[in-house]
Amino acid sequence: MSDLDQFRQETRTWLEENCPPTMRTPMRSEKDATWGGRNPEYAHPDQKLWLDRMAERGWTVPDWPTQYGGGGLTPGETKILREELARIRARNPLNSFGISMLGPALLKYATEEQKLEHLPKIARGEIRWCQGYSEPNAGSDLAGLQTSAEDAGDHFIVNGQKVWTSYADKADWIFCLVRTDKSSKQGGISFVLFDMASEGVSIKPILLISGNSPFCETFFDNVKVPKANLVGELNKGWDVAKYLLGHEREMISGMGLGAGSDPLLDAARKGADPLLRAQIALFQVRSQAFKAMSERFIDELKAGHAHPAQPSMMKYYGTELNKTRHELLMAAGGSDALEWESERSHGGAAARTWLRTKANSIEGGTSEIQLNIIAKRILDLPS
Amino acid sequence: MSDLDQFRQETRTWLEENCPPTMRTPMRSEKDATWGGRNPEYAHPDQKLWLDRMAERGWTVPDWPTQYGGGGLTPGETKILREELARIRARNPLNSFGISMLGPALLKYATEEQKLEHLPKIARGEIRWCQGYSEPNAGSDLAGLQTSAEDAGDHFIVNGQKVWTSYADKADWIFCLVRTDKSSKQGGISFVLFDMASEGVSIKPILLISGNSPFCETFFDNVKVPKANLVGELNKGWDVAKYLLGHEREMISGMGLGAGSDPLLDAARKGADPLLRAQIALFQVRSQAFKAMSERFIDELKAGHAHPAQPSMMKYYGTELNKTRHELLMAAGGSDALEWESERSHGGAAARTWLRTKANSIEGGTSEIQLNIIAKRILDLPS
Amino acid sequence: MPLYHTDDQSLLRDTARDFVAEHAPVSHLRSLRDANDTTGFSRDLWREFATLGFTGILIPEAQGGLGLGHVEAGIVLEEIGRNLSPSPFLTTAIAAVEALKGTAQADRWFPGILAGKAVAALAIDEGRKHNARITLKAERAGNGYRLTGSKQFVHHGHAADLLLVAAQTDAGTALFAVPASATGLTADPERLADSSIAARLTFDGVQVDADAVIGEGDAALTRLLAAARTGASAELVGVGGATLDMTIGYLKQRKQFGAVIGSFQALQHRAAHLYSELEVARAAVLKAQQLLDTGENAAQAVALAKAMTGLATTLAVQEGIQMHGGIGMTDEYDLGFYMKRARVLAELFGDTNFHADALAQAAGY
Amino acid sequence: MPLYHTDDQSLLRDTARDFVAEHAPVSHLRSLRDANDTTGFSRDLWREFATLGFTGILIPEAQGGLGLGHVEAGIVLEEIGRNLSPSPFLTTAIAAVEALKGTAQADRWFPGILAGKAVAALAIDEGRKHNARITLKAERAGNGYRLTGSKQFVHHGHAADLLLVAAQTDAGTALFAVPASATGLTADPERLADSSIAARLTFDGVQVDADAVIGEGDAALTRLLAAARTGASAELVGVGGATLDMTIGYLKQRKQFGAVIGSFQALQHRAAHLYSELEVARAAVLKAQQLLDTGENAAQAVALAKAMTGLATTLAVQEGIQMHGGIGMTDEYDLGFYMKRARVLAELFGDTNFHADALAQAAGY
Repeated sequence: MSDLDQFRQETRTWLEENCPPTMRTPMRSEKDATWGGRNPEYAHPDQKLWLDRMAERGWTVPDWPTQYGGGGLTPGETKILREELARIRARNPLNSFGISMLGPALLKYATEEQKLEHLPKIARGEIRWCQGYSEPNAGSDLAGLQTSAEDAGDHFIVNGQKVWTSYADKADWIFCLVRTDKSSKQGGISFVLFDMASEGVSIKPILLISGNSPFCETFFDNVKVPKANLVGELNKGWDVAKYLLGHEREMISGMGLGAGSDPLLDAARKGADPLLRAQIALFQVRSQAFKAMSERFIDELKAGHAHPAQPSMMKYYGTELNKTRHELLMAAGGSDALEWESERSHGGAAARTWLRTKANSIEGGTSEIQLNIIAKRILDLPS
Repeated sequence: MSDLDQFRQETRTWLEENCPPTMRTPMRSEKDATWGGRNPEYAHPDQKLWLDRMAERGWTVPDWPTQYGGGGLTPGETKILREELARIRARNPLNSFGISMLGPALLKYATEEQKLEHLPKIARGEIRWCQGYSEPNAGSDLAGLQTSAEDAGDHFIVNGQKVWTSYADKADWIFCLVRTDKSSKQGGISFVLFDMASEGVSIKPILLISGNSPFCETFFDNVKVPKANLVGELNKGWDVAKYLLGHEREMISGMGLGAGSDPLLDAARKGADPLLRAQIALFQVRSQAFKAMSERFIDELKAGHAHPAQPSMMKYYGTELNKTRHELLMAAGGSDALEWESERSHGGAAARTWLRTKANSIEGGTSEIQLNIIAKRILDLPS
Repeated sequence: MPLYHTDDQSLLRDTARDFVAEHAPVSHLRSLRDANDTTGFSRDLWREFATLGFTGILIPEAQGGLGLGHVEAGIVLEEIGRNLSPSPFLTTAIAAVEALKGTAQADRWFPGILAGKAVAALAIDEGRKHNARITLKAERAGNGYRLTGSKQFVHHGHAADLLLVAAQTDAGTALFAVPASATGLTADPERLADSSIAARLTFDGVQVDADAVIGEGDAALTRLLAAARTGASAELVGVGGATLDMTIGYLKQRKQFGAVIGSFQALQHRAAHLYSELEVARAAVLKAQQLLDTGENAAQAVALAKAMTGLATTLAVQEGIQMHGGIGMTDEYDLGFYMKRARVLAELFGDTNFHADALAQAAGY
Repeated sequence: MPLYHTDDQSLLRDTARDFVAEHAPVSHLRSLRDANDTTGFSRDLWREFATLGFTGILIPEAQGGLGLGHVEAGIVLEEIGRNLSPSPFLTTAIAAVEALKGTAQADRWFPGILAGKAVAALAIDEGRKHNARITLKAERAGNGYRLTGSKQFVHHGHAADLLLVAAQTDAGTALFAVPASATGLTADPERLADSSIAARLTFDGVQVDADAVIGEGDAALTRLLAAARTGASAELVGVGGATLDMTIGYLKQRKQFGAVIGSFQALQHRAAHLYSELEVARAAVLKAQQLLDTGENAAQAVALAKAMTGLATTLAVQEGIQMHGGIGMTDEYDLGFYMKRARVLAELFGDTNFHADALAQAAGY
């Protein structure tokens, strides 16, 4: 038996013993997701159990080095672990922007002290992070950002405002782009980390058209940020941000991939009019082909073959697919799917999710921005 | 009985008596079209008969004034004539760029002498015209045109090259944009007419992907053009050209409207797979709605309500529809429609027409140019 | 008849536009929603519609109405669409009036409608998708009928005075005018995504007189649906048009990368394409309205109008949200309301696919 | 297996790319067409394919081939697609070899294929659209069968040595290996839009031995079609990829309005979208090839590959022509050839709609 076969066997056995049966059932709503943090919310106590057991082995972040709380697995082992988790339909033990976005950037750009300080807490779900990029006048155009960080000796004084901060009202720390030099545009931006409990931070959730408030406006009024919390070089935060945006894009593009049983196919099987059936059938061609593309992309990424701008393609295609998927689901659902509050409709789940997906192609860099990037960086078209 | 009712009755009677039965059958190919000119080609002698009878009454151009060879009909009468022609499925007595493009421009910009000289010959199909706009380096961007007309006293000396000249090899005269001032871009262009039999004119048909050659390259080598043939003011040819392009766009957009029995519906009735049927059904929604739009556009045009840039919308939408129509026809035709030379396929009619339609959204101003015009002139979006 | 509005119709449009924009702008819908209003519309506004004569727009002059047609009704509906005004106008003044016209029930209901008091609702759908299958049973009983079955997606069904109910009798389809007060009828109001309220209705042996039948066979239902669908199409044109205007306005004002985003060619081309789709849809709607008014066979033109407006306005709200970016996603901004209303209207009385399929069947494929 | 080419496969791609671009570029197709060649491909080129081992790419090493798989075959096919090289490679070295492999007929035909002499053609379609209905009749007669019926869209059908024929026996579908020399078989060659030649075949009581049956039931035909469809998909990826490259090249060079047109954002976005579709299609094809090679159930991946490449490459040629403007419409320029070939390949062995429908049926709707 090869080492990998043995690893698979051991992993399977361990998961059988340690993944609670409740954590192998589909999530009913967003509330079933585990986000950790200082004030964690668990809809079921097994969520905590499952998180702790996985974190214990470093398997919330299987491919991170063990000294930072990771599992130290090879790419091959990591893939097997993911396959085995998928096999038993295990829920994600920990949803975390720390894992999906900040972690990779810290691994690349942070000092050893910063890594040891932050990564293990991310891995164990002890600190929940949010991202401070967008500002009222800097949406697609991040270079226009104005939140300032003034040098005050051993710390910065941060003033300004962010918008579209995902779950800022639930986050413990923020990774944040601030302007440290007003004379240049992209050159004068730095990447800093700070505690959301710092004096001068205030938060206002934004009510969305879906009726939910996953995003906030976040205000900074003379917030003190130790210089030790600067990641990467001063005025070079743009590099960190770009690197990290690549990871955000990958994550969002994953939404094009329906996991487990597919509600759209279920709807089609229940009977759709012939034109809707045709639309679903053609949608499925793109959707399934994108699944293959995602496999390919991950494989190429691991092998270092992927074009550095390929995440933009994935983000563009995946989010557009997801929007189409929910348009089709609404068409299949008819007037049932239009109910907004009834129990029958699970509080308007279909319609609210449909509306939520409209942001997919806006957040994390709009589709237009991704197309610009593809045109310029992959196709080499001129400005 | 109202005057119009009476006109309808008289028209109906006259058409019954004068439109030969052969001219009420569908055209089998492009060869059945009547173009007139110095060396007219008639696939059937009735074509000439039908042309002469209609020209006699001025009904090849029913709404032109009688002194220029027109019928002098009111808009209401013109509409009735067209309806009665459609009722008996009469063929067009005369296809002519002189009627559809040059005529309206002459009516608006030409001197009385020019009108009396050219319009009656157009109306009677005695002179066949072609259009000299595009040049190798001035496709969408007409302002970049280089064919020069130098002042030589009572005439110009024209030198240069045109491309995409429709049927230049069959035309008797050309209406042509030439540069009369190199110092300004759009300001230095003039609109002139000249005989294609003039010394120094040579023509090379362009073989297209459809296997046909409806377009030519046209070369001018010191061609003498009398100054009396200048239409409109010197250096103001751009105004004439724009006015005329509007008419060209209308004509091309008409292609979105399938006349008579619809081959696409026939194909669908013969049986299409469920997805193709769905595509045809959705196409038909746009296609039929565009029919309504065409009615509306013509009505608004007549009433002077139409936005001056609306022809761009019509051209854009109609040509894109026509391309889609032929994609669907090819899908319906399957491998039968791919045959290129066989008798069974009428010499590859389906495939050749399909390929021909690809030029619809290029000639007469590309779709991109039309969208630019709509965005700027109708939606008032900034440059 | 030329395919544009006459001078009189343009005048009506100006009146309607001013009135609706002043009395029932989007903020009106928003305030009803935020107050968790359970009627779904303002009865005061409905009376004001009556004062202007709008509620009698299709009612013959001899019966006290304006005696106008579907073109004029559509002009009012387009403004309702532009402002997302919650109103029983479509179900009551258009569909119900069209169905009641010339029947014995007209005398009973027209006065209330003319006064802006009576409200009608349309009980047609029985499943999540609109279709031609009617299973609600109307059995002969006493000197009338007993109705048993259920309906859904009935706008104003809980607040209406009159329900127009499609039912199945021994002889085939029939359309019934049922007073909301009838015994055995329960209405279960549900708020929809667009803040409108539609009811699920249960008919538990609802007894009605014989004269409740306002039409037998498909004809009456077809006439009602033609009016309702054409009306919904006009409203969709309003929703789409306002969305386009709002979006173009934003494109001219929002700056990114040092330029107004409306100067970016990719957005310009998409906006121009959207404009084209909406213009084409508008023409299809006017065509259907005119044919209804001249009494010609309008069936295909109506299906076409509903199918095409569904396509065009859906594109409008999708492009509107995307071009606005984040701000369009906020509840505070009005655009989301347009997206929600567009979705409901697109579904109402058959969506694009339903009508495109119907057209295909009518064309013999 | 990771979803990208191994180093060996990349090496093969370089070899194939250089060879095909040098020996069979578009000018090769053009010259065959202009000479009104009646074979449809160059037999010399076919022998050169053999010299490189390409004709034996799927033939097991034990039988003298390279013993490679569909990934490798697809690499060669993509280059054929990029250059529009007329070749019996797909029908012979891929589909026929896959169908003959392991049958008694392999020994008879493989040597000729390895030598670049034998050419095979696939006689499947009976109507204008590819579908699962086979009506060509194979009746028991003597110690074999008698075939009666007709086929169409048979590439190389008039020039082939071997025909693989799908037929209906008493027991169900069967696949026959029929020598082209068989009595009663007539081939009517037709030039298609892309200058390829496909035959209409008539089987007028064609007598074959019992060992002409190379597979009974659907399995053999399914295997042949899976190979053929995956191959056509790979070729489509090549056609689409070359079209994109040509178009991007043109966008960088053509000037209008004082700027390179590739700097216009609307065109950039469309080009970027097209790139995305082609990348996704490429992934779907590689997935199907790998599954065929590992012997897993590839049916859905194959249908997906053919459906997706049909979409992506059709978009590529449409956008390619439009972005080129007039020059793309000229016969002198190569782009039109790509549009024509894309259309033929999209139709071959089932178009996007056919396969999307099949996938829907397989998914239970």
